[in-house]
Amino acid sequence: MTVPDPHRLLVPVDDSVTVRNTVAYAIDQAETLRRDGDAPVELHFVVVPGTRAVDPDAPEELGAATDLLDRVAVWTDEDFGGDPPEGLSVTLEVVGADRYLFSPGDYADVLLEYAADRDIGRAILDPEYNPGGAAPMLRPLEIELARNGLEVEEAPVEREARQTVLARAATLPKYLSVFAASYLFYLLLSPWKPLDFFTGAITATLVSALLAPIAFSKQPSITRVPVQLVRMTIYVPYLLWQIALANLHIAKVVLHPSLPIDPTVVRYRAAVWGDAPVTTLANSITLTPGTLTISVSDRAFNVHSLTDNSRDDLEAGGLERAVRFVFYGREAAAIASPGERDDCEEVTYDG
Amino acid sequence: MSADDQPGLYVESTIIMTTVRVVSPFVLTFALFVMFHGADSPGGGFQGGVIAGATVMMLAFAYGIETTREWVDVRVIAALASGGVLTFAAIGLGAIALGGNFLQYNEYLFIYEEASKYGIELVELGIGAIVASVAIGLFLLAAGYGHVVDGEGGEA
Amino acid sequence: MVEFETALLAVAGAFVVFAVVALYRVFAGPTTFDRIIAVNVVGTNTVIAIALVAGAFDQSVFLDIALVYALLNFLLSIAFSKFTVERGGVL
Amino acid sequence: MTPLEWAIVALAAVGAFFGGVAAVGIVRLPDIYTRAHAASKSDTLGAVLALAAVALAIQTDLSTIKAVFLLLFMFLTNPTAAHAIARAAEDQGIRPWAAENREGDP
Repeated sequence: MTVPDPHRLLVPVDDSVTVRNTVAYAIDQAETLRRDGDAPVELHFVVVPGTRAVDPDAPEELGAATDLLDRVAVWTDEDFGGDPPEGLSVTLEVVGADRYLFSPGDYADVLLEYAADRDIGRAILDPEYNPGGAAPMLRPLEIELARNGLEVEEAPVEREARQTVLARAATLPKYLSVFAASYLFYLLLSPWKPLDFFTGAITATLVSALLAPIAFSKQPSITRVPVQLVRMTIYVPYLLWQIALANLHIAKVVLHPSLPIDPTVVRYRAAVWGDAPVTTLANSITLTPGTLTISVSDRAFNVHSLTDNSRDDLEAGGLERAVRFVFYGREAAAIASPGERDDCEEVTYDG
Repeated sequence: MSADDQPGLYVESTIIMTTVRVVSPFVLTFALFVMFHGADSPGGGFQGGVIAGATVMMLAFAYGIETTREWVDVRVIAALASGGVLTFAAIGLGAIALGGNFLQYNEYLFIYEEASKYGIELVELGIGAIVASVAIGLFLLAAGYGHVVDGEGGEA
Repeated sequence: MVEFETALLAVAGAFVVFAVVALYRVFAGPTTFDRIIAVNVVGTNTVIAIALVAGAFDQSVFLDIALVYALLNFLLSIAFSKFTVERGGVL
Repeated sequence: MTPLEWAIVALAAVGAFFGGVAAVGIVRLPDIYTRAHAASKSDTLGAVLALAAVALAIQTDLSTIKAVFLLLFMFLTNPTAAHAIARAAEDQGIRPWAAENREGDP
């Protein structure tokens, strides 16, 4: 066995959200190496297919692997602006398809074998690399690879996260309402000794000073909030009734011997706006018949429904109407149902 | 680097944020309640401090670590921790100054008939401040592993 | 009077049994998400069991513990959703 | 037993039933999203009923309020927790189980 060559790069790829950036980074690194030194640079993109590659559905797994490599090939063409330059070669390969892989150690073995065969001295890892699916892979894999003399590097690709403002401008109504809520809560908890009124005041002051800028997204309005609270008390019994129905439904489905479920995901554009209504509606949906809010972006809810008739309930829009009633009043409740508005569509996950 | 398409943008969940926003004032109130009622219920400074720390962690998980780091000033954390130690030391050593043992609360009885109780509460509050600030500090430190720490937060 | 408290304790015991049943999912997985949702159920059942014991023995201090446990349970879930989603990102 | 105590025991028993449904659902249902249904709905109702029983049962002055707070807290946070986990699963690209692959999955 010859000495591992740091001019030969191993890049295990997987269908992750950062794979494109990792490929770009690896190509960037290879380019730098080629320009700086005179040694030929080799870039190896390898796919390790999932654990069931020798199973009956192996063709599918291998198909996904070669698909990914095709995409990587397109990306390399893109980044090099055509074929790779002189002195730099790109290899695309599927490895380890002939065996069962369970632990990160197994993946490391496959990669190390490949690296040893070709005298590869350096590996670039995608921070989101996780071909096994469930178990966290990256850290153990890094350690395994490094222990066997490979120079390991994590591609510095960060997943961008849109941050939300935490503290907003705090105003007197905000401070007062947080103070009042906190003080009331404290007194309800405490045994009403004289000291409690004093410590409660300290507590409420501290809490409102710290959290008043956070607790509200909008300015609380003296006139609107009580009305909404009253409407909320009308809404709660309705919601409880729906929850009771939901649970009988779930109990029937879950305890039925044949488990009659037909889950689908529905993308549902609800006619509610603002944090509080959206959250109320989303959690209400989660609590009621056979539906579960998976994600919310802008106004679109991704709702997972367990059975057919729960989907119909969602389209009938009873809950949405109720939430609109709570937050916007009675006139707002009387709008077309999501089914009539054509605001529900089934999400299909293709292959 | 020529990657045009960024990895899927991660947006914090409205649902989680709103729930945390509504719940957090009550949780912090409860934390302080536990701190003040250490003498006659399970709880006290340590538990209350941990719950207070958990409030900040909850905000961090809902709104993102970086946002919370900006909100929580390192100096506030440092002030809380040292203030807690100072309170604890002052009450404890004050008793010695009055001729008793360390933290012997009944030495304070001459001030006010329930002074020993207030002494205990103050000490609990001090312990709570220490625990909360250490919990938050450790959390932010652990969450920031691998990030460049900018500014001069080192002396905290 | 004795009967009623025993009944509450029995229900608490039932919730503990359900928690143990849910532990099967923690063990079996297959994904981390399945485990966490099962841990969440175990936590909820624990909170209920503590509360029921508090009701049976008329010990309000147990309710404080249940409250803290419920808080930690919630914290676990949202912390987990963060930790898996943002590898290479904010955490 | 007094009628009140009967009511308490009945509430707790129905709560236990739904707690049991949640546990069975967690074990029987095929994928993370369907399991989240069981965890969010049945367990929340089980918790609410059982805690309502506790609120009625407990005698000490203000402890009833504490139990009610616990109930509200669970009511608010349980669906959010289920949402958080389901959202993380979706973000990580876990596909929902569909009725077509009933044979293939355990």
